Amino acid sequence: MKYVATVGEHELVVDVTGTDGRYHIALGDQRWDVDARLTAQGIYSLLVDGISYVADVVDRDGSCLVDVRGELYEVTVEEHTRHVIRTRGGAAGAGAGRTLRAPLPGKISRVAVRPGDPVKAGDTLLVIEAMKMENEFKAGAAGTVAEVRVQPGQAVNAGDVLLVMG
Amino acid sequence: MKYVATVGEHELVVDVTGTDGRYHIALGDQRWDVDARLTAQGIYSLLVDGISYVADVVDRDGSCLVDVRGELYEVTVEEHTRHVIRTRGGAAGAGAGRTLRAPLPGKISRVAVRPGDPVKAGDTLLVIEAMKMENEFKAGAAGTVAEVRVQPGQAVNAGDVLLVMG
Amino acid sequence: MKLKKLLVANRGEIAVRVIRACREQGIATVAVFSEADREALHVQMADEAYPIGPAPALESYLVVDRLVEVARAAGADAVHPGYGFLSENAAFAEACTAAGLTFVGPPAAAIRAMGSKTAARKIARDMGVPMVPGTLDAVAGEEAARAMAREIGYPVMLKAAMGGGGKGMRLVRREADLAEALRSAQAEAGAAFGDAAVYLERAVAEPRHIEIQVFADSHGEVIHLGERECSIQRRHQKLVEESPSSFVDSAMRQRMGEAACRVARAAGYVNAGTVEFLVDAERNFYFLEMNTRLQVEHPVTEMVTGLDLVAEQLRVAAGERLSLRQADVTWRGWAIECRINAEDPFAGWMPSPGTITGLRAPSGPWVRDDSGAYEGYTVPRFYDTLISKLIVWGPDRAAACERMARALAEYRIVGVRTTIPILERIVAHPDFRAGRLSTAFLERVLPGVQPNDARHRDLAVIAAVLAEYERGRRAATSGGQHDASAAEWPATAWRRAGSGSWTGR
Amino acid sequence: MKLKKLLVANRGEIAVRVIRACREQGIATVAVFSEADREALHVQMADEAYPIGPAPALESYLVVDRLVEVARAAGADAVHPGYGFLSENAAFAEACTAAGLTFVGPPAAAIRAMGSKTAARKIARDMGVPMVPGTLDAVAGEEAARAMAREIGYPVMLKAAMGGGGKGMRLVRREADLAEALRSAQAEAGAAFGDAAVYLERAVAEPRHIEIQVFADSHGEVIHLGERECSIQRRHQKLVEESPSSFVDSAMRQRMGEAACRVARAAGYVNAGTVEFLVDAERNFYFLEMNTRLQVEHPVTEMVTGLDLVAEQLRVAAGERLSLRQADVTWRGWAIECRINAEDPFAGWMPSPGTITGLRAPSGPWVRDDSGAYEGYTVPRFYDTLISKLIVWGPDRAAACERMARALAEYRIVGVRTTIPILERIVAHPDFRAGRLSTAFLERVLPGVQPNDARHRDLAVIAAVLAEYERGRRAATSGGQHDASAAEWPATAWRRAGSGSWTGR
Repeated sequence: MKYVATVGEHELVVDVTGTDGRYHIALGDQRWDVDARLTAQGIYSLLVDGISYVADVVDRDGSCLVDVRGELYEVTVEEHTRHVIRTRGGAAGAGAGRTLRAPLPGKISRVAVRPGDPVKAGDTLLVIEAMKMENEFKAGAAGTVAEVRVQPGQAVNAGDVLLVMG
Repeated sequence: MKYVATVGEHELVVDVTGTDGRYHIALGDQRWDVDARLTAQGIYSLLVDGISYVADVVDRDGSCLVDVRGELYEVTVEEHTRHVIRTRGGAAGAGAGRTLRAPLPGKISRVAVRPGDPVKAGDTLLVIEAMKMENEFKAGAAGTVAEVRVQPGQAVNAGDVLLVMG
Repeated sequence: MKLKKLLVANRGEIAVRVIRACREQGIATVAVFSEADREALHVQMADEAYPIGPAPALESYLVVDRLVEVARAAGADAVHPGYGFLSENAAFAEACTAAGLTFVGPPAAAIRAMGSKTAARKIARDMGVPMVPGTLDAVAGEEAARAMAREIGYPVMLKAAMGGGGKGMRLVRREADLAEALRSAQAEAGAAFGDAAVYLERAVAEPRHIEIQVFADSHGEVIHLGERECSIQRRHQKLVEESPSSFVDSAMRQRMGEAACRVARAAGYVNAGTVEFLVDAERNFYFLEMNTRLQVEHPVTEMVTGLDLVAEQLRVAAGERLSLRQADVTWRGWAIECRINAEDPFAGWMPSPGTITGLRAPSGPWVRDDSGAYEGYTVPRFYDTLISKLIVWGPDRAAACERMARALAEYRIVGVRTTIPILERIVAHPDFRAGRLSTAFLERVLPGVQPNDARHRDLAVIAAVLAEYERGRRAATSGGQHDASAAEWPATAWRRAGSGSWTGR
Repeated sequence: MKLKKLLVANRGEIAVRVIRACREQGIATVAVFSEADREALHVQMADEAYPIGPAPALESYLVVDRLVEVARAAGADAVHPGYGFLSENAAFAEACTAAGLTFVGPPAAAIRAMGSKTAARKIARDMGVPMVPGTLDAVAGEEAARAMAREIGYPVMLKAAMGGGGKGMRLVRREADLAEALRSAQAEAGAAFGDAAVYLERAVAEPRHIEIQVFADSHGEVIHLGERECSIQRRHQKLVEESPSSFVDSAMRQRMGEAACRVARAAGYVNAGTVEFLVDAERNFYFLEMNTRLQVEHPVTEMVTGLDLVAEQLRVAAGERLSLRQADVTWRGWAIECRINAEDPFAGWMPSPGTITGLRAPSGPWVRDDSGAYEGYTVPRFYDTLISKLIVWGPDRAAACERMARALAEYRIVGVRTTIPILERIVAHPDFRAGRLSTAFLERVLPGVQPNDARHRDLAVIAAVLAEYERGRRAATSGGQHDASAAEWPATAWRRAGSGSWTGR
């Protein structure tokens, strides 16, 4: 079975065969024999050439988060053929523009910008109050505010679009 | 919903209504309001008139084993109508005779009796070696050995019939 | 009189901690819970548990009358406030006393005296305890603040007059930032303490935060149990604490301890309290504030002194004398505590509420986990993010550091982001190992910290791909449809759906 | 020379314990596992892990050559044997040394000298250490045994000459039982140690079992770390241990300690060892045997002395001097250990292997859980039943007892039967609280012990009925079919089916 895994900027083609906890893996030009067991929900034990790893793997909106030996990796795995089809269109693969979504549920405690405002990197856009802390959101890059979809006092859920940059 | 619960020699009729973790229970002539949650596999949190109990409930061949505040109860629960049908036959409800079954997997290390042997309560019948300990099985009451289905050195699985008393 | 039944007016790990102490003292326990906490660990561990309202603390854990009413109805004779919530609320202490309930904490008067940081600073000054220069009263407004800041000189620190736990606290480096900082500090203070008053003091450069644990009984005896080093902070909230402090020698310990006891005596203090100091590079210490409650980080003091502080609180509240005098206090070895919070240290400490689908806590020699969580527990989004406190003891600091590194590596919390990865990096940092600590440590270290250094990238990819591979195989065998959650985490999916109750509501 | 990489020739909680110590010492670890242990905790915690054969220990954990070969191939420079298995096998120690591997334990000669209980008794006699009257050599046969027993007088004790851990041990009250007891003792000894030889000694009436922890370095220094009280036993296997013993005062501790050190010196002993004594009602102590390895119950000594025995073993094995002298040994407070075994105490201690579907270990102040299990772990039926050791510390015995009671009540292990309920009853028993202990304690107490006293019967019924009720409701909503395991414990069912691997094989 062939997959495309994306981690950071790296896109890797991975080929997997095997069963019953024992697998043969081709990653780029490397070959691995892996003894892998799911010992508990999301907690995997892997033996690779005798080296013992425990990896936590959690699904997280589409991609998955892997914790191995205290290192965190965000990995997106896609079936190879599906990947090819999706990316043939090229632009289709691009992101949905610079929208700021609520990363967690909370209450908008302050909105610092209005539509049309020019902002530079580091400017405060808005503040969400959640779990008794004020979480400030700053602009990652310069630009202009296109839309503001929330107002102070409003409750938001994770994933809600808060504002859109031009 | 009506059930018959058997614990030790006691047979209790229990009537349950309710949903979403909140239940009304009629047990004999008592009435209970119970807030019950499954907080983890087999670990239940129950609030009864403000008293907080944690009960572990495990299925164990038919009946279930309940551990509450360090006390262990073996409870058999049966749907009321089913119970009525089953017990109307009377004898049908009786056990399958006095057969000694292996309670765990192991190796027969010694058989102390032969078919036809008379035994009195406390006599050693046979010994199973499991988990590095010799586990001796003694007769619970006087009787005669009808069949011996195993021999020394033989491996047995949990539930295997070892011998039958007349 | 001996306490018979105690209501714990709190939640989370500290409620569990108090319940454990009560059980060991033979005192029955009454838990309270908001609608968000029915399945919380403290509810399961207490002898009794009663609902006190909706999820928001303002409608449950902070409603004085309801708590007193529940305590009365349950036949409790004492109340332990834990930390946070109403623990430093004089009115609550008075309400308990008025209802005939023993409040496990200082007298209301002492809470009031120290509750206002500005009033506390006056007491400290009168006791001849050194202080950081700043306003003795809350700042009137933007103008006054600007003027005062100019007089003191930047950088300055804004602090909530009724504050604690770093809430409503802001470091201001230049005048341009003052207005904005004042506004947000006041907003946070108002939200957290129902009082927006903030005061202003000179910010000490790269200070250490070192506090003294004091204990007083109702018979006039006041002792100290040595210091705790709490310099590793983020957003003015402590993250790593230890006792003793490698910065404090026995002479300095004695001076700080005596100063702390003077403040406690002046405040007519009884029960456990903590006097916080700032310490500058020249080992000068300045009075910061007194916390009139049990500290989050009390366990490190317990591990080195061998004294159970909560048990001692219960004895003292029952009118007994302190179980030891100053001369009897001995210290053995070194203890470190790390706070495990449901936050994403690589995303600006963003809170990360949610269900803990996998949990393996470390254990073994001299490892202690004071936790409010269990596998399957859902961290609610309504309260602070503390999941657990990991405490280790060792014969010396080096051994304690090695043990903490080992324990952090063992700790597995799956389903929510936690501070564990950043704690591992802190404990491994040469400056930390060398004891070169300051409240600026984290700001200095953080920028260089990455979620990973790509060392195990291939393995991470393999794990992720194998998970997908097996998911597909199972989906295929189970009738073609490709449902990750159903195929892979049935129990979780189900638990999430049913939010822990038995039916999918 | 400092150890760099160590192979742990063991499994379960002790393998985990050694791995933790190595990690804290900066020593890399190599685990080994049988086919039954691929998913064991020690495999997951080690840096490296290699298979060594089929499930039966005789084909894996007891195969000397394979272990040495794996250690060599992995580039290890040391081997820790743990307890049990090859820990007291002189040939294994020699094989390690011959392969250039540091054996973390005594020299082969010392193991041999003490390995034969009969030889050990001769040494003790020569050192003028009191002994229980009995045979100095193994009994030749049934006739010889009968004659010797008559001479000594009943009741007599049969013990495996190469024994340990109570295996091959039988108490014989009257001559009629001697033949049968001898046969089964020899059978058990043969199976457990590959040597059926047993010897015979006078059975002391209601004795206490008290042992002394000794530690010797390769520079001739020998010290003792005080006693452990191990009188609570079932089938001659320890169940509850504590340190210190309420039966031993400092004078007696010194006498026993010196006797133990004499035996150790006479045996040319190095590293950690334990000298076991029987103590009668008049406080006379008799040499029983010396265990030339780390004891299961070593943690209680660690908690009161503050010394990490495994870390000390590693240092001593590396040729370092003991980190402290006799005069430096101090004891603080009281420690108790309870052994959590997968056994049914209400069914003749029947082993209860299987999958642990739910696990919540206790924690909090001064509670230590040395475990080899995790939620979802399957206890194999091939090895001993020890799941975990629960250790608590308190300032005095009463506090330690209260803490242990609290910790046991918190401990939840669902899916297999355990010794927890019986341990709760032991710790609550007035004789235990009063320190009235003897190896006969359990036999005296057990008959009266019931799985329950019906106090919570109604609640148990309600819980069971509600489980069935919800099972039915879910079955109804999920398409009528009534499948308990699928409806209620999907993850377990799946895990069981897949025995932990990703696919149902």
